[in-house]
Amino acid sequence: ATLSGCVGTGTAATRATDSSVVIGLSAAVNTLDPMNTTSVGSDLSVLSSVYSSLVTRRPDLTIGPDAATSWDRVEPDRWRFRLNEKAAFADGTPLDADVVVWNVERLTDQDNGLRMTSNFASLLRAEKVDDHTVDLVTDGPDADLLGALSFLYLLSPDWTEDHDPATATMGSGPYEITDYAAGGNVELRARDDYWGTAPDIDRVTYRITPSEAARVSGLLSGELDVVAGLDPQDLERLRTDRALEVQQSDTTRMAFIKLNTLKGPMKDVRVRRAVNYAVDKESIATSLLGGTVAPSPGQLLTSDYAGYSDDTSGYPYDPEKAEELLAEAGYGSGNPLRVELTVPSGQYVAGDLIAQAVTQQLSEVGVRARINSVPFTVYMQKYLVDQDMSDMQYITQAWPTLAAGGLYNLFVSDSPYAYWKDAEFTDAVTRARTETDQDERDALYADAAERARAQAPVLFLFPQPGIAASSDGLDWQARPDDWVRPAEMSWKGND
Amino acid sequence: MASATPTAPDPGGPPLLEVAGLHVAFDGTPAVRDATWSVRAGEIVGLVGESGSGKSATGLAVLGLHGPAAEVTGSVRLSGQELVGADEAALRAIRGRRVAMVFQDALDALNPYRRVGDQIAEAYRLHHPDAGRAEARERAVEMLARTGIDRPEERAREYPHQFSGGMRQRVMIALALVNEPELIIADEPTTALDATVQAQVLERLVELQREMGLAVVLITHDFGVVERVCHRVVVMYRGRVVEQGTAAAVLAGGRHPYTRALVASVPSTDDEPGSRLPTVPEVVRGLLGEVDGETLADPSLRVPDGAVGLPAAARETTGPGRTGAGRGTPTPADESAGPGDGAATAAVTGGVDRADAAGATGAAAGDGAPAGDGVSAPGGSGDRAGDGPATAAVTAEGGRADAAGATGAGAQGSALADAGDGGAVAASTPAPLLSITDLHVSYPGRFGRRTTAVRGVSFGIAPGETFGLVGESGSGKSTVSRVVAGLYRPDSGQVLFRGEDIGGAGRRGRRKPVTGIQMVFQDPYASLNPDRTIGDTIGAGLRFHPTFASLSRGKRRERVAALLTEVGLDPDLADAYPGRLSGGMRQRVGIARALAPEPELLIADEPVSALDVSVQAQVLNLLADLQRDRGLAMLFISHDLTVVRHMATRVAVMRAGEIVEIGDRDQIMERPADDYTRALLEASHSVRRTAA
Amino acid sequence: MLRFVLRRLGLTLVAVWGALSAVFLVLHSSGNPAVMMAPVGASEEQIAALGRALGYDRPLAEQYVTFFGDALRGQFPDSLTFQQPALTVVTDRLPATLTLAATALVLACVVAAAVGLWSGAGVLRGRRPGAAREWPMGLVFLAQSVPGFFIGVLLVWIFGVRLQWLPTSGASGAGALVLPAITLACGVVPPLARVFRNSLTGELARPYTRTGLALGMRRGRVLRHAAHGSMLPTVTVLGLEAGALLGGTVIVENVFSWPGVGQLVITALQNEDYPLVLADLTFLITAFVVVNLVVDLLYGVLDPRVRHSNGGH
Amino acid sequence: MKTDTSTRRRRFNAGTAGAVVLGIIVLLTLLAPVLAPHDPLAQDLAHTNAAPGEHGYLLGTDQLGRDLLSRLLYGAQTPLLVGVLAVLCGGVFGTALGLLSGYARGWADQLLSRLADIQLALPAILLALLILTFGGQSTAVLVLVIALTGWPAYFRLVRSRVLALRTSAYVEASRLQGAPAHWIILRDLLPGVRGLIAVTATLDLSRAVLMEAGLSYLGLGAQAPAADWGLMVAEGQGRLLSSWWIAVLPGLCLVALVISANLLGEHLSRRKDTGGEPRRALSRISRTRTRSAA
Ligand SMILES: Nc1ncnc2c1ncn2[C@@H]1O[C@H](COP(=O)(O)OP(=O)(O)OP(=O)(O)O)[C@@H](O)[C@H]1O
Ligand SMILES: Nc1ncnc2c1ncn2[C@@H]1O[C@H](COP(=O)(O)OP(=O)(O)OP(=O)(O)O)[C@@H](O)[C@H]1O
Ligand SMILES: [Mg+2]
Ligand SMILES: [Mg+2]
Repeated sequence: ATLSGCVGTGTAATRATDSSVVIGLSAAVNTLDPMNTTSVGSDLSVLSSVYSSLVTRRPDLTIGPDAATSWDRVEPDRWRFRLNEKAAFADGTPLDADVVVWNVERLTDQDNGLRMTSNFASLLRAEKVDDHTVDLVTDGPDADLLGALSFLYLLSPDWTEDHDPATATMGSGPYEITDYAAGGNVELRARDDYWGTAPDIDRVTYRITPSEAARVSGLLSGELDVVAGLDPQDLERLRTDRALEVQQSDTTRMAFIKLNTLKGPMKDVRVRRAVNYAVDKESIATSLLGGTVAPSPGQLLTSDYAGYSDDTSGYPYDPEKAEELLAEAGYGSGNPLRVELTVPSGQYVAGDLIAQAVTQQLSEVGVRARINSVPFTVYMQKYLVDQDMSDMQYITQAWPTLAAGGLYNLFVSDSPYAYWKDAEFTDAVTRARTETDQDERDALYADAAERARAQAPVLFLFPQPGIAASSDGLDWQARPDDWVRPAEMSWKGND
Repeated sequence: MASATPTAPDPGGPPLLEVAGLHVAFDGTPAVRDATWSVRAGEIVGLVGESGSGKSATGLAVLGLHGPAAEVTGSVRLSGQELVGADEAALRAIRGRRVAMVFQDALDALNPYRRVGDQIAEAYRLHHPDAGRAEARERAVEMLARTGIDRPEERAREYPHQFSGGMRQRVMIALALVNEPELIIADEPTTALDATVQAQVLERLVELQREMGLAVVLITHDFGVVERVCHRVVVMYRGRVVEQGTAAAVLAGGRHPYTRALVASVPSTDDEPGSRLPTVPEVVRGLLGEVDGETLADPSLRVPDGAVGLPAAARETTGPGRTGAGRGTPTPADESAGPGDGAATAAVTGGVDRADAAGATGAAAGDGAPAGDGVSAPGGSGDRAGDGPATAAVTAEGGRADAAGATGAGAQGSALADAGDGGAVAASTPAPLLSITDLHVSYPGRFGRRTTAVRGVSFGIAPGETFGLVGESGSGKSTVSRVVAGLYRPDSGQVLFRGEDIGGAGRRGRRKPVTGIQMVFQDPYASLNPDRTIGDTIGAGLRFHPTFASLSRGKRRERVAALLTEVGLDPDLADAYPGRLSGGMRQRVGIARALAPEPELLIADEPVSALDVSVQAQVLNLLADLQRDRGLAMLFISHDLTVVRHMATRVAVMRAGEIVEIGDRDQIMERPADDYTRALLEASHSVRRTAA
Repeated sequence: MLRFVLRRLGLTLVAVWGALSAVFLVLHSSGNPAVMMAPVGASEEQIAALGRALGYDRPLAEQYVTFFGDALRGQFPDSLTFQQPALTVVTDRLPATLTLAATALVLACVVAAAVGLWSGAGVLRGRRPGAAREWPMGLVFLAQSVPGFFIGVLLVWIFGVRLQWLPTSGASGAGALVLPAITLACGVVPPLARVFRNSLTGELARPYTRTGLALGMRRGRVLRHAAHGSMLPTVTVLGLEAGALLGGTVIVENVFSWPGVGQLVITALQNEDYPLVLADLTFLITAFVVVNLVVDLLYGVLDPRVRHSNGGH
Repeated sequence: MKTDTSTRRRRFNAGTAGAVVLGIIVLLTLLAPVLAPHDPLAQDLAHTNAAPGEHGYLLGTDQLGRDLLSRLLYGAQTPLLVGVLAVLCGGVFGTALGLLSGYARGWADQLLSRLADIQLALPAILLALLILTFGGQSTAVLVLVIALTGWPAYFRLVRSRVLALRTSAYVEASRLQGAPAHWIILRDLLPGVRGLIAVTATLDLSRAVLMEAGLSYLGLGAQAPAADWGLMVAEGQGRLLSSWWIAVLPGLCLVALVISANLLGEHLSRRKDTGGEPRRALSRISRTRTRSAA
């Protein structure tokens, strides 16, 4: 079936006239169940066009309506949503309060083992108020619930009874899937009977193109209209092409090397600081990332987060200082520091290269770092399940709601993600999360940021660069949060 | 045989095919040089010569089938039309239509993947483009019927591998004749066949030749076939036609010395059994003095006047006084046989076979055995000096004392018991050297079944006796020899060697061969390890021998050198690899290897059938000499009755795994009791040596 | 003939059994599969429960038996990455792989036949093997010395990146098939062309060729008969190569992001998606062995000698 | 006459050329520490993706600014080491088993033959992937995996040759002379398969190198930051568009190595009169080449 479709061939010009678009994805769509995946770049980009959620995050990162037309917080732990009365699934089933209740039940039931469940830790249940009104109840005040809800895609309870949502779709979103085979390209068609605003683009092809070179050459040859998550080293080449529009921004994702402060050499804060001094972030950013990003000022957040502190400063590149600190910690030429640096292979933009560059620079101050490149799942298994992170691990982290508390929560003492037990930091973050006063909260977050900088639970690097390119004729605003949604695109001459 | 005798055509008719000044060279090496001969319509011409003399090359060049590597010059005219240099299309029109070929091995020459009928039909349609499929099929079936295939309709639908060798050759003939050509070139059409089958196929070919008025060029190296079938004969040597004429004239008294020598060296029924065969170099030397091969290839060379009787004379001129004194029926011819002439003959090497010309030189072995030890009943070589007296084996049937060569270990004279076809067991006094009773041997077949190769064979061999085993291919001769040698385990039956059961029937595991029995193998090329020196190959027999194992390196080398000398080879060859040895030399090495552990019984399984006629005589002579000198007992296996008759004193005839007849040589040859033996005898027509 | 078929069938089963046992052993020697199968974030108890549910707590021998039972019935646990029955994931990808493999095979056959016939015609005309005129064999030799992934990379570079003639990845449209099929075929042509060429020249050297010429056949006809004769070894190799093609897809599909079974196996291995690895390997191995069985049986059709001999040769 | 000698000389030259190139590669690899202008691991982040000749880098640099020439010089170490060791292991193992199996026959022979069949039923690359993924990656495992997928070639060839030789007249003659089994195996059979093994090993070397490269390409062989040709192709693949040399140069080196081994093997197989058997058996038996070339 994958081979039959010839959509996606032809030029951008012909696609503009028949209103279709070809999007290059770097990873295959693995499942069609929107609640059983957290891959924004692939699975969810496709499925968010097929399913609708209560609210959605707009390109400017604010929350806007989707199936819910309005909402308010009726109690600190109770949110009320009014549903669009026209909202309905493709088979005509209305999208009403019962549907929401059923979906929340499905999500919160741990036995279903859905991957999205962990993003809704605070959500308790949904309660039907009337056919088009529904209340969501949390276990306490949760400022981030709305952001999370933009991930709650709604399935039809009736349809789910006799279909496997992992392999088939029937949603209430603007598009429907016309062609899909596991691992292969995906084709979408705009629904005629969509209850919301009809999208401009009628037909969408997601072409799975894992090879960076193939994505770039696809763009250059006009085979692909849109690609996000490009390698900065290709920027120059892409920019010289007149038929392409290149967009470059920082993402909301911060890249750093996590240090295992619970055991091994990284327990010693001097060593942690030493490795921070030893790495020349600037030159790595300039060479490997094409100067698209600036080194982080010693923070775990990017500037998009609410709670970002303007006051911290990063570790300067100072190998002598690093050697000094290492010597203090008892490492030297006679007793070199040996560490392992784990990288999930091919997972992050330039991740493998950055790891190699870091290793090389560490070796210049006498740290012998061995790179362990493993598949992402294996990496996550060790990191989260086995709680057996190696001394160092390359990672990028973001919190979808862009709240400092969300991301910082990954570093508090009892977080399985943290590998860092620091009372001061944890205390600041915990207090900030329940603090209602904006200034007070920012102050607490600034304390936390300063503490994190000083204690260096990570080797601070830089934000992950976001580079997207699209056909010149296509109107599309690249987003800092990885989403690629055809509903946000249109061909310039077409409207 | 008379039925097959060809009728000579009109001698005055114009030649159908004229070959004149034909030259064929492969990569610059000439294979045929200046050959001139012709065939008239309805005539059968035999093209004879030893291997490599250019017979096939000539035949192929006629139709331009010599292949791209060859350069052909000269002239070949078919009814006046020049064929050398003719274009493909012209040749194609002639091939198969006017001139057809029959090749030697029909299993290969027929397309193995296609039905026999289809192949013949296709051949027909190639030259009858208007003929329909049905017509061609009919034609094919008809041709199969004419060549003597039963149920031709059915068999036309079979594949070549479903036919027996003789049948295949008939199919091949049908294929050649389907377009009714004027001339057939048959390249050794029967060489691979058993004597009896060979006779049938030839007979059919001659019949068809007569019916269809064909001309035939019959390429062969078998003078028996020539005498039986051909009107005229062309003899080739080293690419040259050295002689041509009517078959009778050439066989009776060729004018070229090579022809003479060739005819003389073939064992004949007229020969006295066990006599020394004149070898080609000997004969030539006798006629001309020393000549090299190139001189001998000169077609203008003629047997000098007055040398007419020389082949026989050659037999008497050799060797210092060795006589077959042990024989019960001495004849003049027996007073031949000679070691000691090696040095004298070494010069006659030329193209024949370098060291083969060196006769046996056992006397020079340096072990102190007197040169004349053959005069009396020989006591073996010096190693054996002091071993018991000469003994005689007495065959029960013949009742005639055959003085056999001496054996070692004080063996007693024995009257040998034969369990012949009738199962009659004659009384015997002392034990024979080897005695086999009721031997059954089978080979593993498919699906766990076993095919029986030998069933109920019994015979015995007395010390010093040469026992001949004849039979058609697949009759089980080699199987018997392998069991005796200890290379294969029989299913049941007894193999007693020196009174000890060495057969090991019914026991498990590999049998350990007995060093007292050694073997000379058929294929001299396969039987020597190309990666080991000759000295090493021969010496291994000493290394593992219970008594010689203790010999020092030097002593072993000495013995190897002595053995090489004994078989007529240069002792320096010990350090050479077999790669550069000729077939005859290799066979001598094989014999030396067999002699090294001082066996009492030597098995010779078709020791000469892979060798050229001209070399065959030398090896047979060597074996006969050694057998006599060393007093060896020998199990001599051959499919050729003439050769067996020449070598053996007693003969068993095998067929399909059983012995159909066993007895004294003369009795078998002259008064065969069994039909099969008679058929065999009739088929193995040998040349009468009229020149004697 | 029946015996022949049964024997081959038996050998085939033995081969499948052995191969699957090897897979089983390797997988089980690397620790508790349940750990690998558990979703990310699963707790100790969840892993243990999963292990129990899948029977990994039972004795190895028992697991071995059930493993076979399940494998034969095509029952594998759900894939971890796809959360679907593993076999479904594999069969979903099958059309892509089969299209690619079939195209490559046809391409390879055509090229190999052309190369072989070129050499055969040359031999029939009197050219020596290895002569300059036999340049197609030189190309074959070259193709055999270039790693497949490098051929892929070069093709992408030249035709996709430089010339931009053809798409470099994905499986949409006939155009996308060209480069991967060529790359895959490059691995199969050398053995195929060599065997065909060698057995063709071998057949041409056999006496029946001379018989054909002596009967007045044209060279073309002789070549045809010889080609028929050389089918047997060629088909043997073709069978092995057809099976190997499936293995070859592992790298080619990876280079060209072709969404087939070969890419899947790498993904599955990388993700340590144990059920998927199992299903995928079982499928590939079975396909490989079955192709060879078919070839073995084809022997009988192609060579009358085998047909009549009632068994192997 | 002329054509004959010229053909012979050409073949001879091809074989010699193979040997010479192979020798040069080995030599360069051994001398890499002396010849390499830079440390193959040293990065020059200021000059990444330098084109050949730029900034004083003769063959340019890769994404991390490492000198490509130095990396190429060092890059054959792993393939050659792994290749030679794998060929040795597989060759010795396969030959020994083939000799014993062919000479002794019996149930052990049956068992080993079936084992080889089964080995063949498992496409080599899959087996390698499986073992390397679940059994861990190390040079030793790599060598073992490649040897494991290579031994059936030797085994089958040697065994079938021994089966033919064991009933040959000269082996029977040795038995008649009373030679013990080990003597026959060592003196009669082993020399008979020597040429076969030499040819097979040469061709197997190219197979092993290709397999090592293929596995490194897939990320299961040599690991970054090591300089290894197969790995370098994989690393440079994404940069083909702007910096083709990063992937193409190591690929060409790999091709040179494999071609030279193949040329030598072909040449030997013609000279040793092995009738093309090893080539056939290898292409039949070891799927690696096909797969990695596929
Ligand atoms: N195709 C060939 N290429 C090179 N040399 C050849 C070829 N065919 C024959 N010869 C050589 O030509 C010479 C004559 O060979 P030919 O086959 O004519 O001999 P023959 O008399 O038929 O021998 P035989 O009785 O063994 O068949 C031999 O020396 C042989 O080696
Ligand atoms: N190793 C073997 N395996 C199976 N069958 C065999 C084997 N050797 C011989 N045979 C069969 O045993 C029978 C007797 O063979 P044997 O070699 O003893 O015949 P032979 O008389 O020596 O024939 P030839 O004159 O052709 O040498 C034949 O039918 C043959 O096919
Ligand atoms: Mg001939
Ligand atoms: Mg025999």
